[in-house]
Amino acid sequence: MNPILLVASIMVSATPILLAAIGEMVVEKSGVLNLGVEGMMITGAVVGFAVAVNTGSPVLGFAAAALASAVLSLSFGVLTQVFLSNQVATGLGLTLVGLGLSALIGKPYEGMKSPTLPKLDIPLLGDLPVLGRMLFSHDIMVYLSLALVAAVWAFLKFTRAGLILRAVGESHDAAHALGYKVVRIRLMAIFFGGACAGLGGAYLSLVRVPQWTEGMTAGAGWIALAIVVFASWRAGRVLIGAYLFGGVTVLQLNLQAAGARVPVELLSTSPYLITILVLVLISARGIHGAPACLGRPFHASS
Amino acid sequence: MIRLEKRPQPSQLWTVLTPVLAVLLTMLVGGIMFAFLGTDPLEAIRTIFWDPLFNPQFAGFTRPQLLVKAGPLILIAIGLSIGFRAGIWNIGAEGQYIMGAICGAGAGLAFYPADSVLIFPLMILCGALGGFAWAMIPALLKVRFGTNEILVSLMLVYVAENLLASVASNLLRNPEGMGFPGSRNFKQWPAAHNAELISGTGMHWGVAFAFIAVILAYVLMSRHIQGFNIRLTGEAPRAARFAGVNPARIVILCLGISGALAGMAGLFEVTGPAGQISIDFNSGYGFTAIIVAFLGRLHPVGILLAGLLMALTYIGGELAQLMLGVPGAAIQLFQGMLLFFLLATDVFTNFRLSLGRKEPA
Amino acid sequence: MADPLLRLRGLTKAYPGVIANDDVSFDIGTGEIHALLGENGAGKSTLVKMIYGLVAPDRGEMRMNGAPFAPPRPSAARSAGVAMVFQHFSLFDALDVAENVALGMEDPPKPRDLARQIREVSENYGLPLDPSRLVGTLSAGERQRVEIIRCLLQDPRLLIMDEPTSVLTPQEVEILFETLRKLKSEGTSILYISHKLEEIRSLCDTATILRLGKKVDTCTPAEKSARELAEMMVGASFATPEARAHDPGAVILSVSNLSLPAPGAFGTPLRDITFELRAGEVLGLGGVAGNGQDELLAALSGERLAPAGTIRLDGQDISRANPVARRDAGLLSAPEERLGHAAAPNMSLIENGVLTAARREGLVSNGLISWPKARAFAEKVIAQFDVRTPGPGTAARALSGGNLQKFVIGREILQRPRVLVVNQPTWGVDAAAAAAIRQALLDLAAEGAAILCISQDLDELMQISDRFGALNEGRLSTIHPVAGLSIEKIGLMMGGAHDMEVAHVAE
Amino acid sequence: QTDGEPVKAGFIYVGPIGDGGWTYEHNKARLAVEEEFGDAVETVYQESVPEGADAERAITQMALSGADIIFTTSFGYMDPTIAVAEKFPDVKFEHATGYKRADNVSTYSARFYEGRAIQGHIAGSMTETNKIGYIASFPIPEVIRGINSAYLHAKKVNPDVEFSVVWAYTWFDPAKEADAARALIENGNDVILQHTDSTAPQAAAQEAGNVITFGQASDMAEYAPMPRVSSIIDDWAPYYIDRVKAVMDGTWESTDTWDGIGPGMVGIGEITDAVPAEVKEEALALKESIASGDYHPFTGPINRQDGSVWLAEGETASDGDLLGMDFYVEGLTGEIPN
Ligand SMILES: Nc1ncnc2c1ncn2[C@@H]1O[C@H](COP(=O)(O)OP(=O)(O)OP(=O)(O)O)[C@@H](O)[C@H]1O
Ligand SMILES: Nc1ncnc2c1ncn2[C@@H]1O[C@H](COP(=O)(O)OP(=O)(O)OP(=O)(O)O)[C@@H](O)[C@H]1O
Ligand SMILES: [Mg+2]
Ligand SMILES: [Mg+2]
Repeated sequence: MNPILLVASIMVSATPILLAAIGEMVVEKSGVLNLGVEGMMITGAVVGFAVAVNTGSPVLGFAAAALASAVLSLSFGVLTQVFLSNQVATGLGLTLVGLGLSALIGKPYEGMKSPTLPKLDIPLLGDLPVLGRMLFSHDIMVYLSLALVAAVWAFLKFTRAGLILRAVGESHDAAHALGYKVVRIRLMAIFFGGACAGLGGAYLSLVRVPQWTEGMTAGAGWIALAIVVFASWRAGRVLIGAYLFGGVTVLQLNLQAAGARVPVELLSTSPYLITILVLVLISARGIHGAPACLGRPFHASS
Repeated sequence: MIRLEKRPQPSQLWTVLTPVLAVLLTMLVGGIMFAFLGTDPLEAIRTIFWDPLFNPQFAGFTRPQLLVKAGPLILIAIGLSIGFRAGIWNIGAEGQYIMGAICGAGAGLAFYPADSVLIFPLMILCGALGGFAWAMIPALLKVRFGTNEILVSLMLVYVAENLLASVASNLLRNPEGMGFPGSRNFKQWPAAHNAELISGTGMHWGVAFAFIAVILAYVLMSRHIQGFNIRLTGEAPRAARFAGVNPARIVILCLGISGALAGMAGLFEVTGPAGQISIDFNSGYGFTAIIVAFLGRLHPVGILLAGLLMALTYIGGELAQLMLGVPGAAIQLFQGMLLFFLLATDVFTNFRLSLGRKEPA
Repeated sequence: MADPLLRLRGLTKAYPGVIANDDVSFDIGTGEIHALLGENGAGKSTLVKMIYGLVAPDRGEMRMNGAPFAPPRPSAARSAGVAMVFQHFSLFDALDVAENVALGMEDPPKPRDLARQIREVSENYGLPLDPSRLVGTLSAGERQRVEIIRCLLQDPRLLIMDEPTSVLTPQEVEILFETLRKLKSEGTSILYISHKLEEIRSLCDTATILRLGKKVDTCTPAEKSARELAEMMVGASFATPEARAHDPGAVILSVSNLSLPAPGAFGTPLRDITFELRAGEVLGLGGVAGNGQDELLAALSGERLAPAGTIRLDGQDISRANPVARRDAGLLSAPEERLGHAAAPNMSLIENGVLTAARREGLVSNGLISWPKARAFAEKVIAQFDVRTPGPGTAARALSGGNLQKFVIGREILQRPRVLVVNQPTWGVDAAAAAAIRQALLDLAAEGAAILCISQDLDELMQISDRFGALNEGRLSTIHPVAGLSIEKIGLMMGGAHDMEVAHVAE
Repeated sequence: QTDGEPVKAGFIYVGPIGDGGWTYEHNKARLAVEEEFGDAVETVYQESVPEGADAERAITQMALSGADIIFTTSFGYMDPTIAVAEKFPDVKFEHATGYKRADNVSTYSARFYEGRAIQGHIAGSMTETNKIGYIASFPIPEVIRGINSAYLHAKKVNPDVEFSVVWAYTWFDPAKEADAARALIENGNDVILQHTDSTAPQAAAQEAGNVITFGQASDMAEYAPMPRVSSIIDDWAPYYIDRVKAVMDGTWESTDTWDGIGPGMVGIGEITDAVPAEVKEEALALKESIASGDYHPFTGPINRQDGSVWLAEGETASDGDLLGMDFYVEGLTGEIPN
């Protein structure tokens, strides 16, 4: 096993869930639990792929994926924020709709090849002996996803808008009493989360695989949700969580490829078992950091 | 500007009306979707909702099949709804369903080819135990460490799927199966076969248990103090503690019931309609049941009806695929819409729409 | 005289089924402390929300310094110089003081400058605060300081305070009043809402009284007695609870050396609590909110189990018994928070009756609930405690606070407890309903039950208790007979000597 | 069929018709049937039918809709097919890859291991690292047969060759297949063989450069000439056309077909110029000798992994042995998971 290459492929396999998870974290920070990440990701995957194939531009594909998933997530937003439907049920519904919709849209694109993102050729860094191959020879989205994590971190920590977002997730009644528009802020967060999930999905279909197939997210959206809990709603830890999960997934295949004598069944279930283990460790420590209003419906009655 | 005003009480009328409205809206929007796909919308709607019940060519077969398809959905959804009422979100019923099937089938196969009337009851018991045990993992982790049951139960679905693939190709593999994965076929072993109780009705043990579960759940939730405690926990956890409800026990009770019912459903499927353990014997019932539970608004009778409705859209959807060439994905989308419209129209149950001036703030 | 600061004319606001404000007109002068009085639901909060831009009036107009004033949203009101301290604090537990303050400001300065300003202003007004502390870890009094500082940082011309003193010790109230008087001397007007009439008489220059949404009168409170003010609010005279003579019976409940760790990050631990409760007596426990009241009630009701041997009922150790068993033994309780704790908001009154009365009233047998019996019980509570509601099938949340409180207290009293523990039995309840609830407690004691009444309303405790003690940071003071207690003494028992010296207005 | 009505042929698919592999090829063959007979035939299909409880109903509904012949195209449909066939004695059933037959149920399958032999030959000749990666789906005889056949023929031309097998436990999961391919490539394998159906491994190989792959189930020609240097193609069209014709003529009989390269059920996709000319020539010669029946890919001496003798010198494997194969041949490392 070559650790340099291993790190490089971990970065690639972690990027879709990283994108989705950082978006979902923002949504949850605003007090909304959107379980429809899987549905939004797969919609992003198909729309991104279709647009990239038709325009020949993967960048346009990514943009369209973000937009499409964000628009889809607004259906969740309207249902839960305006019609006050149950967030768990609506999130599951969103996943169902996303899977069905994507399969329909994707029919004509099955088995096609799409243009993919080129690897960046970063002049100096890319030539570094070890780090160059490991860290500096990826496509732009890998770096964008990292930049996004940093941006979300800074946004929540340093900006007034970030403060307001956290306040809304902490106590919607108090925020409402101070005159903040809880529903509007949450809709914006949901929109952002949808866009991120869409980017994550498009990364799957345009870079990581790359092709479109029905159901291709295969549970990545759920992993993204687990990572947000794992990260106790902190941007930096979302990064760690996503890379850890990506790491375990890639590592088990690498161990097999390297002929390690570990039972295959155990290896292939290890990402899930390790996620459970980490969730247990985190919750056992008792510090959740969950936004106080997470999942609670808000109705401005007073 | 339209505003929502909270009703002092949920509206009785709308509780009954919203599912009807949701179905009508789904037909409307679904019809538009079918038109886009180049299928005659009326024809499609008729094929989905009418043909399985009344088309002379199919109905003789499909009508009992409605029960066969709805049985496991209802059984699982009943269990899930009890937990949902308490605010316990078991979304890993699929895993419990698989484990029930594995344990029940495994217990039975250990006695192959014995011919005792005790075998099938033993298998049902082991199926329930398997699902129960699998559900106890998130339950105990939640009680002991406060771990989120949504995620744990879901992760365990993937673990169970891997286990299924493994036992299907090793432990439970049919020794006479030429090395192919898959267990013996229970249809060929009468002592363990979950056959139709009355031929031509679709009524097998799983369906019978589903009806029993509906009745018991109804009594539990509306008459029994534990059902009351479950509802109370969901409505107001602090009030429940105040009343003397032990939250840990509710978590275990709810996840236990839903796990056991899902496990039983798995056992009935594997010994009945599916016939054998195979690599991908599960087909998403555990997830579909979540939708059924919500469509039935978490009420036992509602779930009974919702399960039948869902089965109708499945079988109707298959017919639409067969007869009209509608893609399978369209049916999935159609079901998603149904859930969305129900959730959307649900607002009328708790809120009153009023046309009025815009409120500031 | 020039225009008043704020002139209200014909303000009307209707909600479905109620007219919350009906043609209300009055003036608030510059540098005036103006009281707003009224029963529960009289429309006080609605009125100030209109001034603060949270609610738009259906009709009527407001003028500030003669110019039309119709803030479409709170930020507009804030920039016009209106600031508000809410009835239920609008604070964020998981954020720090500076962040909480920043959220209430239009253009908050840079974090470092803001922290400095908070220190300056808070010391200037004698309300010291550390800007970097998490709000969730603050006491109720400190939390209120955050709200006030948030307002003061904006140099308000009109400061609105909705029931600010219900959570303060007498000493803290004194400090608050000094702060308000200092503000008044600087020319700030204050609109002051409170149910505590004595306070209003000593603090306010003018009082406007609302009844059922209509303005009843505007008067100078110092010229009226508290009883007169109360009768203006209610529109009729009402009975005050009658004191009764009793001789204390045997000890029923004894609590010894009860200690429990804090239940959560923002809770209070119980430290070494010891007291006895005798048949026929009312023991009043005062104290500022957040000093262990909820925790004590939870330990007594059985929601949290106590260390063995610490709680005895009739000599039996019940420390490890769950709430159901304690109820069986005759120990009943009613927590402070009506919605969500004492009652399930979305459940009917019938179901809320079953919540605690299932076994004592024989509403369950073999685990099955008898709904007819449950209905009969709820109807009995409704009838005997004058709960105003369409019927027992109504959801708890549909009741007004006072009516639900009557239901909750009635539900426990009708089960003939041996010991009844209540926390804030008349919190936010109007004068007439409060009097009825107090009377019912006294009647219960007269029948031989022992009553532990935890409350932040000292007047209430003085009125109904035989003995008085105070909770402070989870400790119980020594217990004294009520007869002969002075206000100073009570204040010391409640606040201890904590934190009081620093809290003086810098002149 | 005498009444002049078109013959109705039904197809039950296990995956979506767009999977680019298994189901895609069956559907292609269905289209070939329509092409061949025009108005004389009507075809219907149902895709993504799970192999569990829903299969029997799907097949029954198809029979009820008036199908004259139904192709059930996955192993898991075996028992349901037999069960439905009992109820519809007049309908002909064709079950792929199974072993249970009845008067109105035929079985058919393809000898993919013949194609694997050719892949093994090319792979063994071309690898420079002497390491060949194999993405396997499930540990079932068909897959194990393929691994053994490929290994034996790679070893024959390159005694130093080593195989790394990664079990993906899926027939079709592009993301996982891509990851598995990357893992194998990172471990120094410069040939990737796959027994899973998506083109994700091809894409991963293309990205890595210098790695060769083979199309599986379908030609995957969009990745030619590199990394895809050849392919095994399931070509069901001749068989389907033949069987539908038999129904039309009334000559249909229950049969068991296990065809390979010779009758054209297993096709070898074009060997691209990325393969050195002499290797290509050898490969084509191997194909010829297998097609003509001169050579059997499992010809002794062959030992099992544990060193025990399986086939003596010159002995060829029986079909029974092949159908139930559950062991690795000598030289392969690792264990078959169980
Ligand atoms: N958003 C609303 N929707 C419907 N009714 C409302 C709303 N807000 C207030 N009300 C009703 O308007 C009336 C006045 O309420 P308000 O909160 O102003 O009373 P209040 O005088 O502040 O009472 P309290 O002393 O209990 O705080 C009450 O009957 C209340 O139920
Ligand atoms: N919320 C409730 N209100 C009134 N009675 C209840 C309630 N919950 C349970 N009970 C009754 O209390 C009795 C004991 O309840 P439960 O079965 O929950 O506890 P247990 O197993 O006996 O004991 P414990 O938890 O005390 O060890 C039963 O008769 C039950 O009907
Ligand atoms: Mg008020
Ligand atoms: Mg009040």
